Amino acid sequence: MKSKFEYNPVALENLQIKDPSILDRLIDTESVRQGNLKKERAKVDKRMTLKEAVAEYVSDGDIYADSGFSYVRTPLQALFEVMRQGKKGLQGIGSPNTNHSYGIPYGVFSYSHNSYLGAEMRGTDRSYSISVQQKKVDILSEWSHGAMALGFKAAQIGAPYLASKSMLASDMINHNPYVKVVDNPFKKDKDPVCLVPALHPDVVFIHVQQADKYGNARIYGPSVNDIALASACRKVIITAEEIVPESDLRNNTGGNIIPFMFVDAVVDLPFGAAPGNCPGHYYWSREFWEWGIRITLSGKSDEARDSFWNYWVFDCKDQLEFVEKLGGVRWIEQHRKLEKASNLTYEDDGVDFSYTSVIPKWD
Amino acid sequence: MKSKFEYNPVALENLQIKDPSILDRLIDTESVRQGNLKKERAKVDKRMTLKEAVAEYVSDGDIYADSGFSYVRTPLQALFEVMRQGKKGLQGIGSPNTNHSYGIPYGVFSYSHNSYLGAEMRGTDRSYSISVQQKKVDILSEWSHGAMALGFKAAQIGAPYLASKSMLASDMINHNPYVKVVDNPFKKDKDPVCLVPALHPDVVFIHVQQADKYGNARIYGPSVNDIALASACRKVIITAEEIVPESDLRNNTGGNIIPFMFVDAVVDLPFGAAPGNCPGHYYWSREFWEWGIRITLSGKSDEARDSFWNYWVFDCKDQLEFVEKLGGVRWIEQHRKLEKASNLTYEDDGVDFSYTSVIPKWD
Amino acid sequence: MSKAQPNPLEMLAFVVAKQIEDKQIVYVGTGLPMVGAILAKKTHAPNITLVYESGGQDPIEGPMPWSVADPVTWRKAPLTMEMSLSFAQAANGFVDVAFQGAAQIDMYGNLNTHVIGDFNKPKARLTGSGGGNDLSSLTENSIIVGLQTPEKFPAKLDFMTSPGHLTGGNTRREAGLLGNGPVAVITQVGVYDFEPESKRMRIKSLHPGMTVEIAQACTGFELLVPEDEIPVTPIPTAEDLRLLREEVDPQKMFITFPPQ
Amino acid sequence: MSKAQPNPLEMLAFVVAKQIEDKQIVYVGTGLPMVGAILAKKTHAPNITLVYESGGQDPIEGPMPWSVADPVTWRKAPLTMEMSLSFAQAANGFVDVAFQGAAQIDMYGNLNTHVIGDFNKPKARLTGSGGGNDLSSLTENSIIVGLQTPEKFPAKLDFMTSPGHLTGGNTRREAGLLGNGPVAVITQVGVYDFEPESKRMRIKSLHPGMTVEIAQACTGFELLVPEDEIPVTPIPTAEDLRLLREEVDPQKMFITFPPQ
Repeated sequence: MKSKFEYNPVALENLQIKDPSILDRLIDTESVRQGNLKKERAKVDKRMTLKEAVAEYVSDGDIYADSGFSYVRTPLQALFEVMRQGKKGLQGIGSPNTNHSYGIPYGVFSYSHNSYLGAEMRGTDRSYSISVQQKKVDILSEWSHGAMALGFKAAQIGAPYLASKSMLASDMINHNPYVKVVDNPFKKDKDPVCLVPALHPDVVFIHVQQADKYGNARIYGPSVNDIALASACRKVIITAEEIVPESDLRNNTGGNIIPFMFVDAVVDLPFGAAPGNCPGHYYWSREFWEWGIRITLSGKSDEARDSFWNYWVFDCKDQLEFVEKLGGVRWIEQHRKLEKASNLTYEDDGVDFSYTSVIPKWD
Repeated sequence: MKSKFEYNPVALENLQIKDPSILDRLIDTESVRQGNLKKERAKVDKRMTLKEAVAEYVSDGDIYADSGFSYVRTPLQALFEVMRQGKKGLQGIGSPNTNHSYGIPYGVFSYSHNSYLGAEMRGTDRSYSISVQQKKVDILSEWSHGAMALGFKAAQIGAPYLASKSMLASDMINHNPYVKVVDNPFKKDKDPVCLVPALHPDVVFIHVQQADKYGNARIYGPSVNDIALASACRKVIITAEEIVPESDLRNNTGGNIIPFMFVDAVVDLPFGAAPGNCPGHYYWSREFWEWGIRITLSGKSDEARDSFWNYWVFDCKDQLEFVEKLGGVRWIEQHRKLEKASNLTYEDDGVDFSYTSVIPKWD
Repeated sequence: MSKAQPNPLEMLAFVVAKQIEDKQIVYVGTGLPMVGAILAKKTHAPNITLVYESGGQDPIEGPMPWSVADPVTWRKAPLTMEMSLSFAQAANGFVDVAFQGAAQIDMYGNLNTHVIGDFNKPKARLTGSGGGNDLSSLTENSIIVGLQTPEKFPAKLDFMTSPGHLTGGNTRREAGLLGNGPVAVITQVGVYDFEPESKRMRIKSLHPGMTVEIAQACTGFELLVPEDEIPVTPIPTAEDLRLLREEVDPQKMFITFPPQ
Repeated sequence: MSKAQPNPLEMLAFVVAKQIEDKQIVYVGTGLPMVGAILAKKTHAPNITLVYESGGQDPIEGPMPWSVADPVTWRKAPLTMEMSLSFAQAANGFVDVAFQGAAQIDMYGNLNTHVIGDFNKPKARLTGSGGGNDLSSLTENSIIVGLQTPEKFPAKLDFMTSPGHLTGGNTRREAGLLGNGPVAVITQVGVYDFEPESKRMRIKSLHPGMTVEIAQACTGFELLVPEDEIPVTPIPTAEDLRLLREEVDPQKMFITFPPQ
């Protein structure tokens, strides 16, 4: 296949990419513009169910962007629905793109634009490592968080590309077909810079605290790359903790960062970030993550992993059933308190961050 | 003088710039980084009077950035103090840079990085036109709003330069020594782009609704280029409608956009945007602007212009005396109402936008 | 209802309104384009979204503003964007049409808002680009609005601020610019489009009482004239005029003729 | 007060704290650097400002977080920046020091967080860069923290994720990178700096009971040894230990040894 863009041939070789046309869509700015021009213009009610949104907007092979950060305001329930619907061959991208690894054993994700895939203080993701060894996932490009963030930002600000001081002299330069090291043409002295093109994933789910039915959306807490992604991606689906009237966004503008015209669909999805954290609403479920990381990232047992994902995802109807499994009403009440103690207050209010074990274990 | 950067020689000739080293500081990113590394790091009380801030932070010949937009949240009282202190030979920059023209007849501004200098629906600035004809102001570069905004944005995001689709094929390309038209190296097909370097003015005053004494600052309403400028400029002075405790910014994060570490000085300056608009606080003074534009931009009479600026600026002690001249308490009350009618509500509340004439006239 | 005829500025505002299709995202400045856009919204195009250089998205209409950053351009808007993002909105395909004015317009729809005469010895120095160049360079379609005289429609611009069709043919695309460029020019005389191959300005309709001769007499270059009969531009109904005068611009800031 | 000795992780946290000077802006991740930075703030460096990859600016300390975006990293922060701006903060000179960990560290302070073995046939695939490369490339000074073994301090990295001094001399500056690169390496054995000309790793101090021989035995390349007597790294006071155990990390998330 003929590719439309100039890729670094050394990186193509290092990454063993035979058909570089698979890389094109991520930087095909012109096609994104053409798509955006055809998006619904009027303010119409864009609400649909999560099932409908995933069925309609996620296609096999899509470049799927992670949003939020690890377990903070990340649209985990949308990802779980993508896994339930058995989407195949997605390219994962995001800074970090931690959560993509869950889907790799099931063929949901087959490619990675890698910036960071791991569990931070809880270590590396052994399951991902095994998937790489077994070629269940092909790495299409290696990124630093900063360079990838600038690629999304370039897309947002309408810049075809920009120069960065990240990535220079690292081995990522030869494991990323997209970026180019050139001399800064503004300077008389030699000054290498790394050119980063505007990056355009196909689809992103963004979980927000509030949105109206047209797609105007508000985020509280770190927005990470999500303002840029809402503009950079071809298909944008908002999952919202709460749907509020448009007048609420008109009257309270703090944190409003996504305009309705960028948005293809709006999903009324309370607990859409569970078992992660949704700032202002609920704390992350430590018990789930302790066990999830032990079972799913350890790479120790495929059976335990499958049993875990069957229980929490494949056999789970929706996010409300998921929350029931976490502990239901009791979980909700406790995690509202913990969120407040971790974030909304800083006085010592005597909240206990330890947890009572309620969920099944696999070891 | 030897210049540090590569400038477009055609533009230098078209603009009759003999000594291009005057252009260097605007794009000398490395010197900005070095300066930032030496800025006060600790949270210290940075409050000082406007007189002190202008005396300490505005040097003759500085590149002075306009902020806000025309008459909206623009630090006009800071500009007036700059004029009062008789600063000389400043380079004006900003999108728009409308307000720089007031100082040109007095030698305050001698150079323009021009993006827009005029009165929008009230027409062109004849006074500026005469200053250009009489070579009282030299144009150092011509910009579109979008390209200049991207130059500030590049500085903010730490990109040495970026590519844009603005300015291409226009005569500005040959009247701007900084920008470069090159072929997009990512594309196999020919695709010209305009490279815009990170832009770093020397000094900017930013008028905000609230700030704490350390410089953490909140803006309500359009931020225009000010978030980028707070990061791009060497010296950043916040003039604030209100100084609030740090805890207010910690507890109410909506609109908080400037971190204290960027800020050199904080000025407690109620009515610092008068006679312009300060969203949430006061409407612009239509009477002042109608007459100001008639007298100062018409170019008809130097005497009338001088008399106008003597009355409003040179003979005016501070912004509170200025507001007294506008009508004092009565002006304040009326302009709080008008602000609310224009912005904070949209029901018809019967507010009358016409005004009673109270200020002296010069024709 | 009143049988009053439109004055030339009311006619301009009305023709502007008619260029806007329902559901479009319209990038407006202050002045007549804003008057026309709000009229469109109150008549045949209720689902348009107005966006402004202030970054205001879909504000609730209010009194006519002097400045594009006036509170009215972001009145109760769910959000306002930074300036760089407001132009990126055009670059990224989220604007359908933008309106432009200029001191000089040439036969390819290129615009001058910089200078009359020589750049270094100007007869008059004008504003510079502002957002004009960006909207001309980035927006899918742009529409030029202004009063038509031979001086304002010269054979050659004194300075090219904002690109239209450059020198015609494919030159705009070859220069790397986005979008279709200008698709219409609206004046007190008529409405013009650009002939698809040469991209030269062509009469599309003439306002009542206007002729090809008058149009040409108001123009410093040769206008293309279509072979078919030239339609007469529809004029506003009495209700359109009532809306304009009583609801859209009741203070008559932009529709008083001659302008104040 | 307790006479308890520090365990190796407590010692690491304490040495991290001592590397921080008052009034600095410190870019921290989770784990030991955060523990050390908060200890510094509670002792000799009360006026430092902590910033995080979440974009959190100067949050109020709370329980130790698992993730750099955890609520604690922006708890009651006056503002949080987008990710691109958080790294720009380093590029633009608003960060004095950043802390880094790695799976492999070479003699020039270059880091590997990508892969053990061959990239395409890895013995172990690791996380990738995350923000590591950015902080190494952009920050004025970086400090490397980790446990020291010959495997973790190899002669040659399997992959170079984050640049230190490259191949020494002026190579870092010639590559276009910003800042001074790594200025210190802190391990359970000692503290290292980089010799100014060659930019090779050099022993600066050794923790109590450690020797040059032990240090070299824990290292896969030749360590430079200063000519003068090598100082013993100061150890935490009882009060430092009390603060660490009772106030900074009372849940002992990062200072339990061996790690859980």
